Amino acid sequence: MRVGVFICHCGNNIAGTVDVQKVAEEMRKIPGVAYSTTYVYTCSEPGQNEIIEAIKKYKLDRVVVAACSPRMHELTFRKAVEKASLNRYFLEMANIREHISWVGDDKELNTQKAIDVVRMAVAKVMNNKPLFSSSFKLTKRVLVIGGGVAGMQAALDCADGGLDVVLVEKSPSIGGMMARLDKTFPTIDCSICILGPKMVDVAQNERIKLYAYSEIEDVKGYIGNYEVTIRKKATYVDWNKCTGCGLCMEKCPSKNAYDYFNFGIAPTRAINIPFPQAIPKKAKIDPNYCRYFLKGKCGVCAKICPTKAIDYDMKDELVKEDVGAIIVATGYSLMGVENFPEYGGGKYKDVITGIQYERILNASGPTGGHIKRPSDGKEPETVVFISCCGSRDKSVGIPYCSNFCCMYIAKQAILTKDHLPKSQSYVFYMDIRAPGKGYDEFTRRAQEEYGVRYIRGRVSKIYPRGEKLIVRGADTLLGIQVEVEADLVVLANAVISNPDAAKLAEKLRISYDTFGFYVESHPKLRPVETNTSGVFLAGACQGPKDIPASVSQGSAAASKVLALFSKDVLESDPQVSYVNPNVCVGCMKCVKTCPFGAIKEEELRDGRKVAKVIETVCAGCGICTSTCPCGAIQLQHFTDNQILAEVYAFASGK
Amino acid sequence: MNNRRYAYYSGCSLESTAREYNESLKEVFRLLNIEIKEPEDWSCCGSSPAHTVDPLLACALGARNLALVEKMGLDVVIAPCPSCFTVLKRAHLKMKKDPEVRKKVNEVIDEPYNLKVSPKSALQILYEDVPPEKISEMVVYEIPELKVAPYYGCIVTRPPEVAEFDDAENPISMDRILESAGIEVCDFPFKTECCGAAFGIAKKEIVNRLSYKVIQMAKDSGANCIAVCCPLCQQNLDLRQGQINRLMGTNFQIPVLYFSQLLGLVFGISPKRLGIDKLVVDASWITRSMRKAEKKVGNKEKEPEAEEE
Amino acid sequence: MPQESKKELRIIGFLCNWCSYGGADTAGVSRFKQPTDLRIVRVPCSGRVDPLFVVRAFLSGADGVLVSGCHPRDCHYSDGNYYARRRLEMLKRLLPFFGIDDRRFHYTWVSASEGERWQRVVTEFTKVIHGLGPLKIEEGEEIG
Amino acid sequence: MVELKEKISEVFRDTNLVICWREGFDPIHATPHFVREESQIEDSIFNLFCVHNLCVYLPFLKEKAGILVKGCDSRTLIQFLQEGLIRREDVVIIGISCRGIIDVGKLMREVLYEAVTGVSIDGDSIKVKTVSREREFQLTSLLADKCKICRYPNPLIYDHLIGEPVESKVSWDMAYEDIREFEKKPLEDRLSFWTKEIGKCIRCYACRNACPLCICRDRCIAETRDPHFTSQSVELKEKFMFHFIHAVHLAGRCVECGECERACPVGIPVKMMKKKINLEMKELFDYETGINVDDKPPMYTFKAEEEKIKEHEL
Repeated sequence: MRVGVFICHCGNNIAGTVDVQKVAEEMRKIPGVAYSTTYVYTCSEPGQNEIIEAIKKYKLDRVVVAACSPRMHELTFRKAVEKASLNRYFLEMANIREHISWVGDDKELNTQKAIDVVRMAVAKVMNNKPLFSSSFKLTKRVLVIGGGVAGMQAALDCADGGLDVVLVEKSPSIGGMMARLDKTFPTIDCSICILGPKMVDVAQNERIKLYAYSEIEDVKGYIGNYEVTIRKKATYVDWNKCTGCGLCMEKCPSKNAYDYFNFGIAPTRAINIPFPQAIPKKAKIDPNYCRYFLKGKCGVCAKICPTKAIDYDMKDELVKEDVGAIIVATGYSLMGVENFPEYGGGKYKDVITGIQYERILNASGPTGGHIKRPSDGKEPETVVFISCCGSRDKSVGIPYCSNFCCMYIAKQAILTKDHLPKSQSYVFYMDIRAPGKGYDEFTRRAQEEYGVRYIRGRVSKIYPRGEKLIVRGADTLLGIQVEVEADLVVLANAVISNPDAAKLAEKLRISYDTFGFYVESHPKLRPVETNTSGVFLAGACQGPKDIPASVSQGSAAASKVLALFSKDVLESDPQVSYVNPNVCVGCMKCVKTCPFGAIKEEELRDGRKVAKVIETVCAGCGICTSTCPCGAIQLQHFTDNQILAEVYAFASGK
Repeated sequence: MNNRRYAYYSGCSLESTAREYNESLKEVFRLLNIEIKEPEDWSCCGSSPAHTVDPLLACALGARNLALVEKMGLDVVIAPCPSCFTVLKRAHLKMKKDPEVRKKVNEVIDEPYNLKVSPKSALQILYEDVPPEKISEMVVYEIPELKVAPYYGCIVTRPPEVAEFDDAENPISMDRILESAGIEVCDFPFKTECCGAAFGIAKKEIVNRLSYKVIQMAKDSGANCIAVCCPLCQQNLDLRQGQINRLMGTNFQIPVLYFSQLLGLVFGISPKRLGIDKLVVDASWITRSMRKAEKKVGNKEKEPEAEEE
Repeated sequence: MPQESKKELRIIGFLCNWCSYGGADTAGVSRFKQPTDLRIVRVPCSGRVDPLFVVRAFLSGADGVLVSGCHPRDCHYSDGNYYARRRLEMLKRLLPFFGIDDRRFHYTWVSASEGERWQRVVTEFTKVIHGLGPLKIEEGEEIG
Repeated sequence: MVELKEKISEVFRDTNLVICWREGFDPIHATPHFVREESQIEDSIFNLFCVHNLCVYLPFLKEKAGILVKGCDSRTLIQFLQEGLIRREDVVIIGISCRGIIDVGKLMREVLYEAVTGVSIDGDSIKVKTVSREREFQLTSLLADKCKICRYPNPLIYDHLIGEPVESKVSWDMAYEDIREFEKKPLEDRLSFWTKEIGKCIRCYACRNACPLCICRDRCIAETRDPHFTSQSVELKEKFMFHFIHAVHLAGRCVECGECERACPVGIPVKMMKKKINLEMKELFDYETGINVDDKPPMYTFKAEEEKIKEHEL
């Protein structure tokens, strides 16, 4: 075995506090080390060439580079050794910069530490084995989960790029949150007017297969080859027959159904089409309110339906789709008003949330776009907006900012003034966060042109006095307590993750944070990738986001998928587990603990049952290796022997 | 049914200014078969003064009493006074969280406290351990004219990490207990507003203004009586009502009763035993308007207890 | 402390690649100074850490062993640290039964962004090990 | 005995193999007995010397079998089933309620290792005849230690049951008192205790071979030394390593049948280490090995929120 050791000075970054010459010298003493040297910048082109030349000249078969973190340059050096015709897995890195030279001042101790760490890397590399990727075919179809603006954008971009798209939307219509908005900031564009055409595009695009009112039941497989089971939830209306005429909705005698689209601001019918621009524009029965389901008789809709589309016996249906990549664009939820008892949320009818107010402002909303407060239908004169309801409030467990509330409050305050010129709006805020293009100007317009009064402070309590609501809060700029007599109070309630976000994440095997938002691969440089290859993120499922950010991410995720699908075959990462069937005793504990279902039982010709790794599914965590009692299953490149070699090398340090 | 035994830590106020709270609560517990036992040789919890002087002292005073309860072999202590409750609960939680504190405190007190007791307020016991039907069963009188504003005060539910009971900002336990006893409760927005507490000693006017708001809101909410669960709240709202009227130019005549007194009344305990006559603002109209409950649920054999004297 | 006495003890750390190894990198990039005793082994996941690695390290001469992974719920492999938590907790409770002070073995969670936390963990743990001194497991009397 | 043989015949008709006991080379040693022919049934016995946990043979058997289990042994079966090492339909269980077994070592010491020629049991006493004399002992004085703290004298799983149910008054705390007592010793004493005990180990692997849950058998890493967790050296640290391997691999799996300790030729209290882990498994996961078929061994599962595992502060 001929190991070459290359110690990097990293200019003065390493050489300043580590005696690199001494480290190189010490390494020469290790049996099996054929060459040991230092270089000022090993990652530079001449530095890499030095390695390549040395491999050829000294016939090196293993290489250790002691430099910065492998998280930084492992790939660089792997490619370098590969250029010298060495298998890329014959490279190990010792991190003597981030873990040594940058965190210790004592040169002597740093040098000793570096010697140990490089020796450990040498010990490991001697146990390395050449590994080879295998290639596999991929299905060039993409699944987009979520039909909000981010998911629609992703679906449309993928379809434009020539891909077949499966779009799954949980609710009866695509459109998401944006379809519920009245106007968008800072341009005061009509939201549905700009979104509607996109929705129609989705419906008409031949490459997009839309599953509305459907959810992801199960995801099997791996990048390039997923098998997705989709649950088409029962709508009790045959959508092939339904023309969306709306006759059923008109005649339905159950008039008190909860209106999910309008966030319960007014009731709807038990059979309904969520909103006029819905895509697909089809009716659906809510069995929680339908008299036929509750009392067993009614059947008005069935009688009246001109196409006989009503089917009370409809059941959920499971369908399977094969795809090669998945874009998750499941969006967000909002904290319910009942979470704010100190504001009388849920108790006082005129304390509503921002999205509910959006529906009141909207011409196709329950009030036809006339601002009427829910309790008595009167036009409010004084409207109070409270920002950060739940957001940035550790006491409710939400330390983060909900991103867009400052902006929509300004917008709603402006619209209020437009609708009711005599009205006066107040905004209680913590900070005004308006960093987007044209955003700050917009919030200033609200204050300067529309006379919205911004009060910097929190609201402690809301209580009724007669028909009014008294909003009591602090004005921290004046240092006084203030009370505002309001007719209507709008809470900018916190953005939270979907209640079933964690469940979906587990099906997709992607990570999510404490708040249920999905975690991207790198916060700066890989914003739409996840750590599960083949699964991408778009929009607010990753964290609160406004429309332009969501749309950008939708396009970004689509471009990632298009890039992925530009190849005809994919290369697998060979750092996966491998079972030695001669050692395996078939206890199958690895099968039980594998988080990816990547290990299965296999019967050998002699009838013995052993474990077998499905290489393409294995993610390389190594839980199986630490589970296996007899060492039969080994995670390649992090085998027991490789790690033990490091431990023994560590122990030989003194 | 509920035959649990609880330790009962009355605390100083209930032995003096709030005797009617003590008496009425004991009567109510007796009728509900809630067995209570006072720890022997209990001492003052330290209330607000202790923790403003020395946190260790505050913790030790609480822990000493909890240790006594532990010795009795009981795992729940009822502390009806919210201040006592908070002090005991805080001592318990602090010692549970921080082994250092536990060590220090156990060094100062006679016998170590081993964290085996949960302090609870009287409200919590009646809300969580007594089924509402059981309260309803005991009702023998109704008071149709009565409309009560349930006033919890600052600390019985706050801070939530100490109280670990009910909603901190919009508690409902007292509402529900009174409702199950057939007493009409109004929607009262100032349930947890501050009455001014002990500030009355230093700056009477502040208490008067704060308590005024509470009483005014009770009146605006349509209540003709305020129910409380804290001796200090009771004192500020009842004893100082005259002061408030003078300062604010109002003419409040709203009786302020402990919720246990109200329960006692409808359970048929004599007003005298319940200390109704000890109230400053006259509450006699309440006793006068009592009448036999029409719809009596269960418990037929129980008759209203005879009036004393 | 080691800087004063220059006497190091043998501490080995098993760090998961995705969180804690990154956290140690972050600490380095931020120049958060740490005692020098620790030697780090990179593993893909804390779930890869066989409790027997820890035992082996002690028996081979380690005075302290540190394992650090992603915070629960944040595992790159979704469940690895959950397994690690159970197995390492078992080991932590087993070690003192054999007379090895359980403070010599610490397992914790440090994310890639928690450079400061990593500095604290290393500093505190090194302090603990120096407080305990070297681990001695010596040959007993030979039996006939 | 008649009942035993009847049951064995009944099961044999169904399985063609019944694993039971027969008398060994002397009256105080029983030996495992594989009944493969009807005629062998006659030799089967059950007495105070049927010490072996016969389940050890099951996981690698390629055929359906009947098996005799005492209460303690039955836990092994449940553990096997939990781990999927055997299939329930492949085994017909004849359970035996057990009053305890004799610790042959104790008996041998009492009779000064003289050859035993006859044994007769009468109620609570046992008469032992050796070549030179006859002695009588109280049964309890010769019972195996594990039987004195037995909580499961009756099989927890069986298809056929032999014998009257036996009542156990042993509580969990009583069964683990020895561990708790040992843990009261200072750390140094514990280390020196194990240094002395494990120092005796000759690495014969008898404990491992006797263990029904040591499923690696010949592929045991202590023996194959690949992966390199330990070397073949007999220095103290390697002996420690072997015992740690054994203990850690049995974490949440050991059913405390005590076969390891019985098999150890040098008398190392091997079972103590496993009992310690079992104590922690109960404390941490409210899990007891070999009790419910539907339980999951705690090392092979997890909860996102572990109620009992607190983060450790430095």
